[in-house]
Amino acid sequence: MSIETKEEFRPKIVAFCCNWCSYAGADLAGSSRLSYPADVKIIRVPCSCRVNPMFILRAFEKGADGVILCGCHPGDCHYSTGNYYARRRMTLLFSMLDYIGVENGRTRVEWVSAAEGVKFSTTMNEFVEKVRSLGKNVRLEDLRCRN
Amino acid sequence: MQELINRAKELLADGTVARVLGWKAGDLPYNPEPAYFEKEEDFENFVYNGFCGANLSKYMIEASKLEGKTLVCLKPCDTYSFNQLIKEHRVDREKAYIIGVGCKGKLDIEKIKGMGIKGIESISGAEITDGADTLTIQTLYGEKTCSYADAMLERCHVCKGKEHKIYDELIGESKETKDAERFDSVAAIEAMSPEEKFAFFQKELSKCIRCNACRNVCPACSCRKCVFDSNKFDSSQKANVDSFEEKMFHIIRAFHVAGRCTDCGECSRVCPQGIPLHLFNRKFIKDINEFYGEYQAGEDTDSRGPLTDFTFDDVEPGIVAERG
Amino acid sequence: MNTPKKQAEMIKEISGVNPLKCMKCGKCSASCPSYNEMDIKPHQFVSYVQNEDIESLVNSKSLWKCLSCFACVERCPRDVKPGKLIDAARQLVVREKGGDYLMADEIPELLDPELPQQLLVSAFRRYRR
Amino acid sequence: MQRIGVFVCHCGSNIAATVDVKKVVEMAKMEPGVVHAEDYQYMCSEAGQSKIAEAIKNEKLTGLVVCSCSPRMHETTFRKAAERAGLNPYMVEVANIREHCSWIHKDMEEATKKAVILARAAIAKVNLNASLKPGESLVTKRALVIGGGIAGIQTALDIAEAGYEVDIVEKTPSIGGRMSQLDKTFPTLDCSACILTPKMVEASAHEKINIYTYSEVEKVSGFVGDFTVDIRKKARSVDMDKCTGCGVCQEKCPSKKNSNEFNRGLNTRSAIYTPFAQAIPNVPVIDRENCIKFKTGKCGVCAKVCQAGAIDYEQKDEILTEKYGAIVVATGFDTIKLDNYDEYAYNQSKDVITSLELERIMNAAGPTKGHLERMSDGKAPKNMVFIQCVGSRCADKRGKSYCSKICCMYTAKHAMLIRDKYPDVNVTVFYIDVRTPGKNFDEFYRRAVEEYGVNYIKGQVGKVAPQPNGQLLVQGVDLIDNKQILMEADMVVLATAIEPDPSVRKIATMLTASIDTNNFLTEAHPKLRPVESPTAGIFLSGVCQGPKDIPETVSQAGAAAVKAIGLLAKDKLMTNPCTAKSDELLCNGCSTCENVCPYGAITYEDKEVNDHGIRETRRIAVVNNALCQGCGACTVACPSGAMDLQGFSNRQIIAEVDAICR
Repeated sequence: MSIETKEEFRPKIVAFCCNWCSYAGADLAGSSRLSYPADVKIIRVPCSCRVNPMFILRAFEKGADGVILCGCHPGDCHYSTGNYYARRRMTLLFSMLDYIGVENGRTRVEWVSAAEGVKFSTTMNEFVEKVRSLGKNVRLEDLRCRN
Repeated sequence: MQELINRAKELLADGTVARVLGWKAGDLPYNPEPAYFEKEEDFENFVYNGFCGANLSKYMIEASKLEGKTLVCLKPCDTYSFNQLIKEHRVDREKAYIIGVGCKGKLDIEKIKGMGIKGIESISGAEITDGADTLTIQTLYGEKTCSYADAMLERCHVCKGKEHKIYDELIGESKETKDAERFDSVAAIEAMSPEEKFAFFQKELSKCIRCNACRNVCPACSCRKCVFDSNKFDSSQKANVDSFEEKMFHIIRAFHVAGRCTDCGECSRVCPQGIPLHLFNRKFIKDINEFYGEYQAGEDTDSRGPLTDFTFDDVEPGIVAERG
Repeated sequence: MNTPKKQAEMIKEISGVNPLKCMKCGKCSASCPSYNEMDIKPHQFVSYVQNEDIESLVNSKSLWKCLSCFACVERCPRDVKPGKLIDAARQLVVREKGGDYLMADEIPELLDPELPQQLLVSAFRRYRR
Repeated sequence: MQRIGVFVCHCGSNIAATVDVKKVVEMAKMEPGVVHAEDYQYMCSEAGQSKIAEAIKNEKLTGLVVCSCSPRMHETTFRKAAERAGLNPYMVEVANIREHCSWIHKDMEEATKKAVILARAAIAKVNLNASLKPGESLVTKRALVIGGGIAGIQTALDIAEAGYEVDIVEKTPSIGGRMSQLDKTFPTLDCSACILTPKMVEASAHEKINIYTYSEVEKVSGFVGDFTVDIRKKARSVDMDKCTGCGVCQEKCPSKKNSNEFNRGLNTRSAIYTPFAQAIPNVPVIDRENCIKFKTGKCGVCAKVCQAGAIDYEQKDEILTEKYGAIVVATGFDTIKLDNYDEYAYNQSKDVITSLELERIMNAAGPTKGHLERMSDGKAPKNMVFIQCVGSRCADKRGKSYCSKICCMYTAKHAMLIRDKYPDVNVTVFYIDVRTPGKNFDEFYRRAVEEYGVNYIKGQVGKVAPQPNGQLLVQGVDLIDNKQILMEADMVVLATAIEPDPSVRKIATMLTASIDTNNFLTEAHPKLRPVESPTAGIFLSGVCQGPKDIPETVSQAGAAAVKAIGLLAKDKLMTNPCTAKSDELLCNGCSTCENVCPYGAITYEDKEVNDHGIRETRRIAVVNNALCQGCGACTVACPSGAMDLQGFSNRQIIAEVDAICR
């Protein structure tokens, strides 16, 4: 192994997963042994609509390189309508982040059902790959605490 | 203006209203400020001219708690804010007597100063009864003139129209001022590369001194306690301590008013640092219109806001990346 | 030629086929119009690639008997597409030998005016570089 | 400051093989608030739980973090253990270091690092946890069963036998479902109607069972123990109370050329009809699309001939609103559409049929009165070919990825019955695998081969081509002999894949019950809770959950009934205390939260508050804890942050974010 690969950039990624579908999908990925990079850390929330844009900005501020939100497929929300609100909120938030010049590859929403362990794992692999290619998040980070 | 004053006095006298909410002259010819008028003699200072940009809707939140009705003077664009506040149960329609005042476009003193006009002693041509064509300015260095339109606030160039959305009676004439497209400035930024966008907002926002003027003037930012002042999010802060916080503050502020912001433009008007804050709100409005259909906050008092509504086939957040 | 392993990898790469998806139902062989002329049958292509016996595959009659009609590709329930495997094996041969199975001059003699257009197209697909 | 205990589970080697649990313990001890940390083989075991209890007592713990498997697995276990030891159960958080860590990462160093971070996030959260107390809600002692097939009937009977009221809602004019369309059942070959009809009668006669046929569920609101359901009773155009079921109307009806759904469209029926002779209720419906009276306004023959005066053209759809404590879904299946399978010529030849169509042909009440004959010319077939796995086990878009499970057995049944009744008919079965797990199943299949001489060929059919002489040319392969086979057949029977009845999607959405990519309802746990939906109070019965045969369906129906009974037997339910709560000093009273609440749990009150000395009456949001399900939509809609979610508060989630990004 060369030195370069040792110092390979490992992004910090926060994944918000709804308790009913996506968290269970992540569990299924686990019990099916479908690996994805350890860079992804999951936070359990009851529903995708619980995710406040503040949480996402906070994650970036504290040094996250990517944030992904996973919820039930539209129409399958455990609370009937939560993910529809989340969908609008995240569309607008992501559009705003894009507008102020934050690479849109750092944010993603994916609908993952409890049965989609495979999708969970491929989504995470893709997302980590994308964020890795974008490199460290320097635009939204609180640099003061880093250096 | 005299018509307005006379009518206000009349309504005060007959007890219809307990006070009048309008503008009084400031210490300079171009800085009138919102004020209550309760007695006949108070009206000596009453003004309504091209510099009365202040949106009085927000003052009605507190006025709604007072005894009796308050007469409030609302410009056409202010009525949108008032409607939105009714929708959010923040103002009491029964406690307000609304006089819809005419508007010929409001002036931006920074623009006048920007033309190199300094040492201003008085300004004429800004009265509501004037034609709003030319301003004549007496300065220490002699008389100067400029076109009214050139001195107008940005928001008046993209005016939503001179129709009052809610009122009890109308006084004064209006004049259409719209001569630009509302979303052009947003589209211009959208067309930039990510680096340019970032540089643009970095430059603008680093001017922010967190004076909170934008928040205090905004009719949608009417929370009893702002999240940035409470401990609910571990986000309370009084000043910027790092380069990110001003962005966080302005993004969250814009998000909190998204779907509720009427685009009244007060935030940009009051910013002492001249940051074009309306660019945030208007971006959300543009996206909302594009994604979920045309929506104008404050158009009515009962429709569902775009963020408290949905359709089964809304666009996916991935649209942001697809759009490129 | 390369090692059998590399050859098999190459076939998988050219064809884009994952032979592990095969459930051995035989629908490819059931659909094949040239079945009787083949020594290695369409459903066997998959196991030959899996067993990395590309040598036999490239030396088989089947390589040139496949009409590239892609009925097997169309009907395969598992998305394995044996026709693509044989197509890839042919590519391998054509690339390797540097010579074509038929010379362009020979073709007109072999042409039958009754032949359907599609066959001609698939013939070109197979016999031309 | 909390006094937190951290417990790291080895889960045998499931966790310990890839995560250095000692290291996690060591790192956890350095986190703020942590006063105790230890690891153990199996935290969920009796011994593990008593370790937790001891630590709570000895160390006076106020909060717990268990680093183990998914909280979906054992959160309840650990919360109960904490409660027994005198700690509020909501002071427990689980860090998922198995499913989200040890099972997916191979590198020990990396996995350990991640486990430490996950533990840290959970510790940060527990530092902000507060004791919560569940509320109570009442249970409506009545169950709803959606679907009146064998699954629904059995579930309803079992629930009713336990003494609870049950309503069955069936969308077709009669209960009975797919089983009523079958001729014989495997592996015993008893007649389907003979065993089903008594059950149908029993259900309809049961005093606790109320059947709504020709009805659909329109709207569902509420939650476990207290669902409110709108049922649309479609206009039957026949008065159920007056009709005597004499059948004269059907005989006299002049509109007779309507596709007979019950016989899978193989023959026709009148516009006023009962789907089959044993229908329950034995009351016909008027198919308004095909009724001449409804189309042209003229006719009215049925009304004229009806002695009971039961025909009512003016009848309207009726909406009933009922309350239920539990809902069982038993919506069953249909066969897939074969439009994308041109190679089998299903749409080109009447003699290529699905197995369910063959059931009707074989049935004495079917379109051919039980005679095996070709639908094209009525001739008796000499050669029959059965093709297995049509649309099952497909990786492409044309079919389904799963095995439909019942086809191998019913094909053996069909082959056997045909060979038994018509010994001169040659029967060939093309198969990929013959799957016969089940009691007496393989024996049954072997009998078809050994005693009845059915010709099983391992291989598939590539093409079925209708010939000008009316024959079907079947091109298949025999993989054992390595031969391509060309044979002529008189009839081809396709073992068509089954799929959940399309109505299930809408129902699942109404119930907020999750469904998988194939539209099967998801179970709460694939092994341990197979008849419950993850949505509380919703139970699954029959094929809506996954392919299964009749005995399995009946067992599952019973299991679903027991689960429903278990719920109905309770007087009260504990409600989830993780509900939204509004801070009255921060609330603007703006109604934004009310607009996004799917449960109508938020109302507004004028309330006197004391805001740092200022006393005033304010319009304030109030959350009804019995209605709130804790989704959190309101918390984000609230601009001032007044609305927060207990157990998942803003500060807790932010603490987790911070811990992860640290």
